[in-house]
Amino acid sequence: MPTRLIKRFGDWLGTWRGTCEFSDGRAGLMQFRLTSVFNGEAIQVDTASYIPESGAPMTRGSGFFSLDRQGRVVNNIYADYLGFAVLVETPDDPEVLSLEGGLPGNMTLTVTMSVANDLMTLSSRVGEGYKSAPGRPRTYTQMKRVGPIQRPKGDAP
Amino acid sequence: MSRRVADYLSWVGVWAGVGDTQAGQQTAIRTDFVAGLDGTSLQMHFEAWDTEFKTLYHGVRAVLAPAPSGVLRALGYSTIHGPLILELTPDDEGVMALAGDSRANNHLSVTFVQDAPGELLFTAFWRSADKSAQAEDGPRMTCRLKPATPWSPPRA
Amino acid sequence: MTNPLIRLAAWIGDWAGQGEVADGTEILFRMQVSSAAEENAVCFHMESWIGEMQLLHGLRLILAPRPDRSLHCMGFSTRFGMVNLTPTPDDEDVLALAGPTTSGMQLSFSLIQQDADTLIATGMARPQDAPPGFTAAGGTHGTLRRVTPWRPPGP
Amino acid sequence: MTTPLLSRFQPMLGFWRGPNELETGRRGLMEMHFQSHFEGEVVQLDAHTWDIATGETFSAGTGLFALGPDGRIIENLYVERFGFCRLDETEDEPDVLALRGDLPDGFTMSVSLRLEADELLLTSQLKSGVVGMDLPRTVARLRRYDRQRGEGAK
Repeated sequence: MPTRLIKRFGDWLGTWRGTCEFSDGRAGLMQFRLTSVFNGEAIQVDTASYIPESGAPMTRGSGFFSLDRQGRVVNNIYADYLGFAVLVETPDDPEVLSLEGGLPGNMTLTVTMSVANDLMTLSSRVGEGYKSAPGRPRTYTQMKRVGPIQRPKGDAP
Repeated sequence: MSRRVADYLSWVGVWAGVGDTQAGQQTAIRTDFVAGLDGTSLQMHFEAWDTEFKTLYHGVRAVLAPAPSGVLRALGYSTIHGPLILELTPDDEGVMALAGDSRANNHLSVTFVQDAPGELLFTAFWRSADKSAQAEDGPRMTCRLKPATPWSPPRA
Repeated sequence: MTNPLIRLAAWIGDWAGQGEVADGTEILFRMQVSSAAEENAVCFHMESWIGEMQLLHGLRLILAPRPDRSLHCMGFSTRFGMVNLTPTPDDEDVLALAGPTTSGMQLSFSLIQQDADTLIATGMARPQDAPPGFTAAGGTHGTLRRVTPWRPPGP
Repeated sequence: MTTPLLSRFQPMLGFWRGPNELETGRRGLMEMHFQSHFEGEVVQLDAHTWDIATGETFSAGTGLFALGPDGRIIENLYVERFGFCRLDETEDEPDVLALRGDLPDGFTMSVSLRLEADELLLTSQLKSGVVGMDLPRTVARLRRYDRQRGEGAK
């Protein structure tokens, strides 16, 4: 019997990869890998972005999705350039997952994610902690689901 | 002395043993250390079972990694405590001592001590927020773990 | 997931349980089924434990379609070396594999789905040059359940 | 604890990435991940190549390395576009791991792995035994990125 978390995000499990644009304008190749842990009690998210030509890493991180007693997503995360944080779900459209949490140094991280037609869209922003001063530009990425390699019939390997 | 993830990469592999809890229950424990994020993090998958693999008493998946400041913390999910961020407390070489509070304010302590080549002494306990730091009656688990070296027939 | 493997997608996850060897020794099984090779294959990682958590046998298998879409399986066994197994046709909820090992044995390994959260595992090895009717001395058999963490009983 | 197999693979364990060009001429970003299992009795290699612009996977495979009865390395290999084959270690320079094996359709695959300082050089080629029918060599020069902060990070 799938857990509430898997009923909501089971379709997100797997590997996603695509181009991304960082808030400072740099472009990279972003990969997310979502794996169910303990039969769907949590989902582990391993993330990395690379310089496409060389494969040098730009960012690397991990996180866990789980549900709190109210059924909200709690996403504790690690990013090598941000450190550790706990993000909690904030209200948004049903098909969008919005998360927000405090970062070291009185900063706030907001993230929105959605999946439609095998395309995962994610945008994130680091902003000031309390005074809702306008935050920095967003990091934006669109990733396609990595599936089995499709070869048209008779195509040479 | 501050620790680095590299100090623990020699633990990569599966460790297992039979230990017990404060209530005297025997537990079969399996822990899998895996290098992750290009080798800059250490993933730990921990399972504590009854000795017939019927009931998974407690499962923890965690990732030990360096914050930008260099401090090592473990990001994790526990089937009992939910999401966790534990801090690595400074300790001797061959010791991984993690401690922190869950979102329900339980205080957790998890320690692996390599006190002999090929052996890890694992100890974990937690206490609720209302208990004093000296409280000794809380849930506790101890086990001596060995690398899961496959059995091979005795050489002729 | 490629078509030939779609039926195994429901098996992805962690499994654990008990069983025994032909001589009656009790065994604990732990198995992780995961996607591999960028979702083009399925990996079975199987551990059999005895006594005070001594690893008796480790088996790691990669199952995938060949370019002609037929399924094949290669892997490694800590007791029998490299293995190359071919699925034998069977029902939808059965995975039956058999083939030679580099140590001169013929290995067969099968998983039968009893219900959504239960698999019956069977493994057997016999010398490749064994005469017809040879009954293998070894062999393990057991029941695996999907790993589901303990929950405190409801009010 | 180490094993005879691990003493040969220890320096390669971990994640490697870099540009490569397949025998089809298609260029991409290759990632290789070497990981030991069962306390060093087998080493798994996951290798895949992505399209640099889109991230789409266009080559993927998994190999299992173990020692054969004679102490030489055997690789059980699955590659999505070729299927399955077994490669056996062949003689080469001390710091090179060279393997060769037959593919189902009459081709012979040869692979070599060489560690040079912080780089891993992979070359592989499919030969058909018929003059002029050999496929171009695949060459990839991969690097390890296990230092705390990624070179590409801000």
